[in-house]
Amino acid sequence: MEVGEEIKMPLPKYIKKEYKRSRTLRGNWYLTSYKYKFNLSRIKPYLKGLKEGYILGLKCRSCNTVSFPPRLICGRCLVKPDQWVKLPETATIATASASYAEDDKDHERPIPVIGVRQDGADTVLMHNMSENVDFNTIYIGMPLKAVWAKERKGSWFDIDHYEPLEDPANELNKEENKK
Amino acid sequence: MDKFYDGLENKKFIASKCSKCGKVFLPPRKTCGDCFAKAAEEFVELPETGTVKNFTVANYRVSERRERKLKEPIIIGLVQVDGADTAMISEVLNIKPDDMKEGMKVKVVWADRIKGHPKDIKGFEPIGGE
Amino acid sequence: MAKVQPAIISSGFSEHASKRSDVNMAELVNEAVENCIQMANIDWKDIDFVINGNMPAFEGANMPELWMGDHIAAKNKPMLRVTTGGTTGGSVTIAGYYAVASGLYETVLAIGFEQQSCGDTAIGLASVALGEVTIYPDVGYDFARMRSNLGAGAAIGVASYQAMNYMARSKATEEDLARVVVQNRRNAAKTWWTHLKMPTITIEDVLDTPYISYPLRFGMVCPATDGACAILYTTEEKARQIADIPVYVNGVASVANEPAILAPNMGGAGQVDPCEQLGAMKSAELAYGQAGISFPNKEIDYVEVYSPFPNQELMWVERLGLFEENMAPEAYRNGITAWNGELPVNCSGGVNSTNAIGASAMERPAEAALQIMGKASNQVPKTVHTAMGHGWGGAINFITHVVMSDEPQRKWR
Amino acid sequence: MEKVGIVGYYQVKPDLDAMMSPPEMIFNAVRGALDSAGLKRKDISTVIGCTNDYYDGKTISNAFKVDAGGAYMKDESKVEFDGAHAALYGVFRILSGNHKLAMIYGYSMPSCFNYEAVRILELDPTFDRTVSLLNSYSAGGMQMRAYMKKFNVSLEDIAKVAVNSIKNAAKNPSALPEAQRSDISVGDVLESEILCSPLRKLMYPILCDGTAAIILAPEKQSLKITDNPVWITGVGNCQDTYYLGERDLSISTSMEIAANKAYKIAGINDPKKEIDIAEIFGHTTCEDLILAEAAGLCEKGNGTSLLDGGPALNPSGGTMSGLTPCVCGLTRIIEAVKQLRGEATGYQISGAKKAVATGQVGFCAQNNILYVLEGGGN
Repeated sequence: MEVGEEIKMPLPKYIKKEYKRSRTLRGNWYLTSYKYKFNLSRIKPYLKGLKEGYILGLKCRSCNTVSFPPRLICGRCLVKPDQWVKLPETATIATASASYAEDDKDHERPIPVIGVRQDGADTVLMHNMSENVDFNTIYIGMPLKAVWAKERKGSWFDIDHYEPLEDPANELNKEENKK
Repeated sequence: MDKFYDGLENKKFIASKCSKCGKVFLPPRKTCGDCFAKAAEEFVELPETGTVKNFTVANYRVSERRERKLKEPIIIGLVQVDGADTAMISEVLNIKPDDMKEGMKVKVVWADRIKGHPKDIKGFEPIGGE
Repeated sequence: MAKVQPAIISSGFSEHASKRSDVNMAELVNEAVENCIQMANIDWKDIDFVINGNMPAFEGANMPELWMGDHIAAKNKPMLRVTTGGTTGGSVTIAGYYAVASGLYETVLAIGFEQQSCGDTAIGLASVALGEVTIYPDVGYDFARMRSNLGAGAAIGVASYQAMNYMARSKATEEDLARVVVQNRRNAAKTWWTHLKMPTITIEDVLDTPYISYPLRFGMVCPATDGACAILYTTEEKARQIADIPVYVNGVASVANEPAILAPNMGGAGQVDPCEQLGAMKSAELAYGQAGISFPNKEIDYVEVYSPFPNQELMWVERLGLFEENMAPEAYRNGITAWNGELPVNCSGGVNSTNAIGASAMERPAEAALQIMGKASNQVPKTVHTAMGHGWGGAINFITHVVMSDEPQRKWR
Repeated sequence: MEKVGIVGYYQVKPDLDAMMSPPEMIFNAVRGALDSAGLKRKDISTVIGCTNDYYDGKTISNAFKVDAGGAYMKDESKVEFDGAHAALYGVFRILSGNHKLAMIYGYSMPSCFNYEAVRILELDPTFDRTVSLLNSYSAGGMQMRAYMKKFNVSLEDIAKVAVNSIKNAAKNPSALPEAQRSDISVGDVLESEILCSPLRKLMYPILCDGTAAIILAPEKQSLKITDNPVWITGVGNCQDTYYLGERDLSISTSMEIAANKAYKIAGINDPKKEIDIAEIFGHTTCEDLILAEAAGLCEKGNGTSLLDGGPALNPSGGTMSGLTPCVCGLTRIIEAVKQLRGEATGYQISGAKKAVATGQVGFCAQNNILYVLEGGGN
């Protein structure tokens, strides 16, 4: 090292700031003391449909938007939709992610969580994928089929999960890739 | 605020003083509302006596979770400690509701276990003989 | 076009850190307010109106400005609280603009703050989604399933869906995301008030950290910060007297879209593709229209976007009309968005380095204003004439947009 | 200030325990307001909501109310004080010239949570909240004692005002049914349960679920929409210090400043003579009086004289007709609008030309807002 050469100190990875800690006082917010209201009678046909094994969406007559699960208010037209339409059991993946949440058992394997768009509907519902599907095979636009729960109770999750269907577009893509 | 809690640990009232208008705040605060000047630079120690500015006899106690009716009503007072310019809220103890009046002289009662917490001030009781 | 032209004359920050345990909420906000008033060189009594906001449920204190009033120069002054979740800061900025533009008040102080170390942010964020948790069992939604569906945490969950869709669309890689993070953290090291300062971080460092929620890694995620920010508005005439370079706010918009991922009463969510962002486009269109900007990619010199997660930064600069669709990753690769680039983005380090939620969306326009004034600590080498500050919040359904310039919008009326 | 017109309004009938989900309630109010003005959703250019995250039990309470509030793809924002404060933001937006039609809605459902307990969260966490002695009842009690002592007002006088309000509420069809008692006497009020001495239960309002919405428009636009708009000619807002120990509880400095500002803008010199209707939002009957006095409607300490003459105090019953946090200020505006438009069937004050409506937030009316409203057409 020569005299007069500038010595460059290595910059730290992370500049940390420290502050004197002062006292803290406890305060609580009890979320559990809240009640949340939801009048189930408004979506009776939908729940009945689930119990009997068919899927109903709610269609707004004014803008033709179909919501599944039903939304009681159409924000685009500011009306209450009232036309129930039957939807097929097939769906597509609109969006997906994997949860690496620190679960007790499944710490290693990511749990796929998908946003399902029921065919014929214009809305997305967060749902589960069938358990034996590898997360890496999931892609956006993947076709799915609803799998019913063993026991249907007329409740939200009578559709237990979704399982992948064979995608005809896949073969086309493969051919394209070969070319 | 730290000094206030430290003071409570030693059973003392530490108040802050506005650097501009000289108002004394108890509990202390960083800024004086009237002059927007720093109020946390000068601290003064205040005596244990004070005056009841205003009070109410409460039949209900409200916590962060719920409200409940009290068996024995409690007296909630706004107590201005001598030397301070602001009153603070506290319980008034050892007195019947009917005997309460504004302008009464009171003295602090410390809690049994001091933790440096606002609850160290158990309340105020009237000075005997008055 | 506003009848009275509002102008920003100064913006102040408090020191930001993960735990400002040395101060309480009021004292923290006071730091920013004092900084702001000092910079503007006016008397606190000249302030006519105070607007503030934060993300309430993260601190466990409802309407804290009621008891903070004395600390923020609001005693015996009109005061308004505006809160819209993540966009709170942006909404407060916009409310400040309107207070001046209405002609009712002259000098307006807008404040955004957050002390997240006071409360459990994860609980706060989860309650965005889980607020209606008690109705879920009624409709057969069991808790185990809910945890796995939303377990990644609401904001991160939403962002990772967005990231998946964006990556599928634009073919961006994880390396592209990491590059954004590196740029932000290095920029943050040069700004005095920021939180995560990492002057020597590299792409490999970021890619080395574990996943939180695919495709987002631990190193890509924004921190939880304590901090406050304040902006001082006044009218055009007054600003000319006070400030050397007043920053005129020419266009504001805060457009709401349908919530993504979740919907009220367990309905289906309206945004099918969370990276489509019609609301952002509409908002940009409105704000640019007000400001008379026809070609944002050419006319805007400096941009601050609200991007807690790197994929969002790439997405927003496209949706806000600054780059062609799917071209942002390449722009980052070529250094266009760097500090000395053609269109510098987030030279303060962005939300990715400092996220004090209630203040974040306000720090964007505040920092952009400082760049125009030439007073920013990480001042870009080129002269900034027109800048933009952006914010998003809610279930990616609120967008705020503030377009500012060093010249007022001409009024030919 | 240019005039801002109120062109439409709607109030959902209050209910102790409404069997509706929050979005549905907001939808009813917003739809009703649009219908009352004969407008469509696409006419709205901006929506200001007033909800509170704590009163709603979840953060970002307006995130899921976009659809119901008619705010889809509109310039949207939320104010977290009172409905009247939200209207102030609406006035800002209209006056700026950027917007032509503003929808303001307020909502909360006290049946879902304990309002008094949640209000504890508004306290200063470094002292008052940990001590947890201060609450709506004790603050009201202390305020009442300060008022009675300073101005030598007897308990009976305040009870008379409470009786007047409750009887007025009985005539108001949009009041809470449980609050409507036309057979009430001063004795009933005095004998009702003591909450915090000297505050009686019948001087404290009943909490109820409700939503309300109003539509604001600039002057030109208003005249196109309706022949009978009500004009906002003045507005003032002010916040007092938080610390009760520093305030003189028997008066309201903040309301005085707010009212003076509003009167100055509206060009009112003698509010006592010029104002016909006073719709005051006070948390207790006593607070109604304090605020009415501070608003210059009568001499200080002489609030009870409003029953005999001068501006009509709370012809709708005021808060005694049911208090909904976040909505009450809007309700006050709506009631004043009804009177000025001559639509208050059953409790109409004849010849009402000018009115004031107030909103507040905080303990002992810390932050006050006052509107001066003037009738348009007839």
